[in-house]
Amino acid sequence: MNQTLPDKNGHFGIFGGRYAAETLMPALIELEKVYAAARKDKNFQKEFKEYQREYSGRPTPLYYAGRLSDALHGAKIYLKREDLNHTGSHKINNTLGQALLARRMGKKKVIAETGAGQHGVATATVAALFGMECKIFMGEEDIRRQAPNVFRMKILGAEVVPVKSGTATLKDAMNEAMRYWVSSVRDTFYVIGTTAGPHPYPRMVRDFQSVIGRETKRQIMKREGRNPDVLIACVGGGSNAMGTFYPFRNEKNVAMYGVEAAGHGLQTSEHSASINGGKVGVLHGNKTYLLQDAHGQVRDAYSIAAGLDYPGVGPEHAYFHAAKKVTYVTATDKEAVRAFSFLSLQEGIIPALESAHAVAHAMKLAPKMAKNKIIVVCLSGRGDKDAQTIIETI
Amino acid sequence: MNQTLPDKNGHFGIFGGRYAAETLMPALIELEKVYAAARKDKNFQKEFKEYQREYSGRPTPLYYAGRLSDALHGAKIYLKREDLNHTGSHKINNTLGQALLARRMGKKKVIAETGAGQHGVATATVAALFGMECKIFMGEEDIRRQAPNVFRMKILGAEVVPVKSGTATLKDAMNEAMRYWVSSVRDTFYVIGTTAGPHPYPRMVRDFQSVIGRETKRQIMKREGRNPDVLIACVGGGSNAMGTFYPFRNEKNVAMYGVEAAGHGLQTSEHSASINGGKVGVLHGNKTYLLQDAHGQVRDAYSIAAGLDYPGVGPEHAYFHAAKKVTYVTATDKEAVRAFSFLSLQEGIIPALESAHAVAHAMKLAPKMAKNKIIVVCLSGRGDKDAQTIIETI
Amino acid sequence: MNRIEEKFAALRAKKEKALIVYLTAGDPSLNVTKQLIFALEKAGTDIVEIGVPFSDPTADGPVIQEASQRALKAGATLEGVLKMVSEVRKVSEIPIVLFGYFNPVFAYGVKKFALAARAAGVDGVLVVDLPCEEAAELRNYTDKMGIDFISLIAPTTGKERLKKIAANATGFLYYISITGITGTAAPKIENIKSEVAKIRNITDLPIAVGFGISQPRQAREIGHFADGVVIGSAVVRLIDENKNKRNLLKIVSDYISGIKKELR
Amino acid sequence: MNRIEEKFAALRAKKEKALIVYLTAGDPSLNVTKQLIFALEKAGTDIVEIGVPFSDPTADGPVIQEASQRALKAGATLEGVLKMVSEVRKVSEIPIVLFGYFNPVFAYGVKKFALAARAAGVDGVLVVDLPCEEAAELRNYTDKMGIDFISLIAPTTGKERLKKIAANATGFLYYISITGITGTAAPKIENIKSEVAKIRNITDLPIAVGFGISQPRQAREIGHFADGVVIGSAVVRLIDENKNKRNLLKIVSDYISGIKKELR
Ligand SMILES: Cc1ncc(COP(=O)(O)O)c(C=O)c1O
Ligand SMILES: Cc1ncc(COP(=O)(O)O)c(C=O)c1O
Repeated sequence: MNQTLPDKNGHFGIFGGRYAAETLMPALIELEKVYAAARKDKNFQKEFKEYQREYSGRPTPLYYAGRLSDALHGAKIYLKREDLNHTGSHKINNTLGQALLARRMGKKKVIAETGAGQHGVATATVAALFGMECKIFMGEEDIRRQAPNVFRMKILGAEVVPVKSGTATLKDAMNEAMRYWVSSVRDTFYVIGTTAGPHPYPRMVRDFQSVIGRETKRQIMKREGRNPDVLIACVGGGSNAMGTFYPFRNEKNVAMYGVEAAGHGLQTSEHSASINGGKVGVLHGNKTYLLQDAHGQVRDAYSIAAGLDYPGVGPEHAYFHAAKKVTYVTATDKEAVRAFSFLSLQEGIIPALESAHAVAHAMKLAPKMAKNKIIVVCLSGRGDKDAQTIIETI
Repeated sequence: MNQTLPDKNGHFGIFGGRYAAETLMPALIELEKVYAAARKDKNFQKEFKEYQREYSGRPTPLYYAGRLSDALHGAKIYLKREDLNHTGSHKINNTLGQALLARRMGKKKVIAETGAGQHGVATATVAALFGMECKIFMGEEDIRRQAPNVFRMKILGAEVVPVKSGTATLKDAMNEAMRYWVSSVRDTFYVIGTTAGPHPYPRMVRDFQSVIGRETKRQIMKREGRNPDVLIACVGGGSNAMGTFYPFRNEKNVAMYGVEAAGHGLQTSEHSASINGGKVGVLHGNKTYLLQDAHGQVRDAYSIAAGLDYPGVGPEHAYFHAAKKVTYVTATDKEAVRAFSFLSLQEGIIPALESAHAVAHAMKLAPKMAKNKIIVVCLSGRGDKDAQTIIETI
Repeated sequence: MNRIEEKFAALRAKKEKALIVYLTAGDPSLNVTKQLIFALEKAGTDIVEIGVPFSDPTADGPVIQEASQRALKAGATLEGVLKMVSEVRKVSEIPIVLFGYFNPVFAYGVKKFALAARAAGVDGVLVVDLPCEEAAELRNYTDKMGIDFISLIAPTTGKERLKKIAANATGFLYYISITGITGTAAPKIENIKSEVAKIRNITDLPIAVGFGISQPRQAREIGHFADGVVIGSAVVRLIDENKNKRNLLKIVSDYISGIKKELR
Repeated sequence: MNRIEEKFAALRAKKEKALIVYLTAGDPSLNVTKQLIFALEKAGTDIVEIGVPFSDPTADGPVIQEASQRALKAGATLEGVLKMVSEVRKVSEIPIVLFGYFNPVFAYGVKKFALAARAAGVDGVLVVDLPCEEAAELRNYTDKMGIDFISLIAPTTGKERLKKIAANATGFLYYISITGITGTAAPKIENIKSEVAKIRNITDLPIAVGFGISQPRQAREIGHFADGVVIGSAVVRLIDENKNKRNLLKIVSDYISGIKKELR
């Protein structure tokens, strides 16, 4: 596998790139330069690591889920506990990195889009931490559905900007954030929440999230003396999955599964499975798999997990799919809800509904594997935010 | 200071003891014995540590709150990040320990009382983890106020038993749990949530929570090469405070502050300051400071922080107070709310309203201290659960 | 010889078993409680247990919990209860045991309590949350005043512990017939019988059995092997249900005499 | 020489400045759009920009966003837009630029698009999210078809970048007069003037200025130094507000001729 992807224009094979308005291009190019310098800057890396350790609580544990494994009568299942991060998901890995970059660039204002509110909270958090002004764009429909996260953002001093356009969910919030950024690009840093957006975001977010996979590698080696046989992560935009997979990309014999949200089923129009149910297209600055109609109009995504409810997917995932490096599968709402309950009851760990999609796939694979095989599931976040939804569902 | 407290009957000076119904006494004595053996058992300790590390995410960071410290123009403030524990507070330190003991005793059922729901969630969590049946007693009024935690407990498979008696809050939930325990003591383990209850609970909970102070000691030594000048923790029943203070009890020059909830003010009857506003008495199995009327009837406690809303306090705190080892101060609702917001805005860390009481005291002390002085605040939990309350308040 | 000892001696002579009746003092009022005591005595009650209401009665079931709440609302205090006892004592020699939780006594002051209880004519105390390990705190004063310290034995109490409790007990031993709180479950007679036999083996004190007894038949069966039975929640409930009736005293008396009949 | 080049040459000869008008195709219907184009031409429009509606127009303000939504709801597709253009082309030689986002073109197929656009009579394309770095993907086909690739210059575009863009530009350069999205802010004439001068220094291509221009006075002032002005949101809003009126075409024509007057 080519180690030097993306290329200098941000392409992963035919995917990725920088399909952005001219007004933004200079900012994207500057960001790319600043980031390239920061990446090589020991002080930047050191400070980043310190915040990860002392603020966010890294390393997160790699927990052997004994009762879950026993109940499934198959492979050993380990959970990479991103739910234990400050703010409750892997999102902070990325927002910390981007906020440090923003500070380095002298930006005093940050903006972000959010769906479930996890990335919004993670951004509002680092904005408070570094004393930056913060605006979070969020669909009106999501504001209604995810009130607790809205409260958290406000408490953290962020302004939550309701987005009424389109279907008033994540895609529209991202549209609106980009529009706002076009108007404010001189003094504002846009903190994108996943491995999507125009170059250099997919690469930057991948790098910031790769701490998940690097730690996993070290931890499983210490614990089991070898690599896992299987890695599983849910794929919304793809940041937790990319963070998990990337450090293993050149390992042989590690099967990697990205789990997309099949919502009410791939055969319906209500899902978020961009790779399994979409076609290649261009949205939000990059070329990737998209849910779209025959005319290139982007379709609304649907998933019970608000954080997976996005019609695109990070371009590097599109590339991994094309290169058959990662297998992209799906889990329905129903399967995710079942996995949510099952993990809660077996291990006392309430997963985010997003992460429950990954658990659901582990529940399919584990019983077919021998007991000495090892599965690592990225538990991207905690499910407190979803408790109400689940109680209403079951 | 006497190292061997409590004495064999669980007394800390005149405090503590085992004021329990005869039906429970044999179980308490057995528990004491089993615990004494477990304490010395390397395997028990090893397993406990493993769960702390791999399940709960310990050690929790000791985070230097730079912006908070700067804003207060005084001492350096460090936060001991118990909010990063699995389930969101220090409560799990204790429930893990007790659940391991329950397993050792062959008990398949656990019960617990809860007010805010944090201890209930932490108990339901370990019950799921070890495959035990779980009943959580919770006042009807609290069930209404703390719906999200009720959902979490149910998702974890626990039965939440509504308590209608008395004022339908924490005190009554504990009464009801004790009643249920009287009827089920042969096969049921009662997981008490704080350093209260009859001996051996106060001691056991202290030991399980002391990991907070032990880690703090090691971490501050590594970071600053010396002990902190000041330790601050909020005091409900007193478990996070005891866990923080205990390992420092024999250190010279470490001033320790336990912060009680003054609610609407000590001069009103609406507070939870058992030490600062109560008298010695006997409740829930131990002798300690209690909010009570002239006739020994226990008064209702009040605090905006549901987890501090308890009319008693752990007996060892009563002892530390009498021995002038720890200074017990108070913070009002208003001060706690201000600290809640201030920390959120300065550091991007939303504290539990309980923990905000400790932060409030740090805000009073820090400005009066020199810049080279060190304060450690125990941030006992995260404030997600309180976001709604605060948004309604401010 | 105090009134409790005398009572058991007299009953033994008559081959009768003791009927011990519990009332929550002050429910519905201390005055009615006093009337009830007189009526109970007439109906054949041998010993009366007067419950001192407490805000947090953790060993009691709903019936007595609610009675305590009502009594507290109606203004009952330990001081008031002692005063009421002293009024009873002016006209009656029925043995009186104060039953309750430690905190009201502690708040009153243990020494002051012992003196006042003796002066009022209290014969014994039963403090639910004062097991033998903690009892000295009160007994240091009450023992000296000749007030019996009634000890509880539970189904969970093991042999060694039983010995220890019995060795220090005075008045009578109170065997808790269920693993549970007051007034919630029906006791199993066979189990109680064998437990009482075990206790009998190691003590000469009278043994009373209580918790969950409400029917004449239960009283009769327990009376076959124990020295007394305690009726609690059943009476408290009866009082509550009929407190507004003019013939409250008669209703309670009829019920009690019906029980007592089985113990003769 | 294609229609755009010809148009600018003719205008230059007349010492006039170009009036470029943007319409969202299909709002309220493709048929009305066609009528509007004819009316616009009569009213003095020199070049028409036909917006191909897209579900996610991230560079557009509310007016054009909503117009796109309405057009999509009314069934507009790229295919339909091309058909409409070919119908216009049957009777008119007005230069036509397709304005839009890349995904509908990509979904249609870039090669197929280039052929169809040429066949329909499209003169230029302006793809908002196809900066010079990504442009080859489309230009590999459209350039060969003689379709101009209209490039945008933003206030944020630096000098080096400007040179690069200008070097590859065809048709005309489109200077974005505000740091923002369409139709949201009033441009500052002084700033635009100096920026246009900078662009003029490095290219001979005509320079049009757009985004946020709605008033005749603005058009006149910009016309003093630029080669054309683009009116977008203002017309789209006017159409929406009057779409149910019988004299829609007249209202729009009156507005447009009022602007054009300032550019002569
Ligand atoms: C817990 C959690 N997991 C996963 C996701 C999906 O994002 P990504 O695919 O970028 O990891 C989200 C998004 O909000 C999330 O909150
Ligand atoms: C976060 C938090 N802190 C503190 C407390 C108070 O308990 P303790 O005094 O035992 O630490 C609670 C109780 O629920 C709590 O949830």
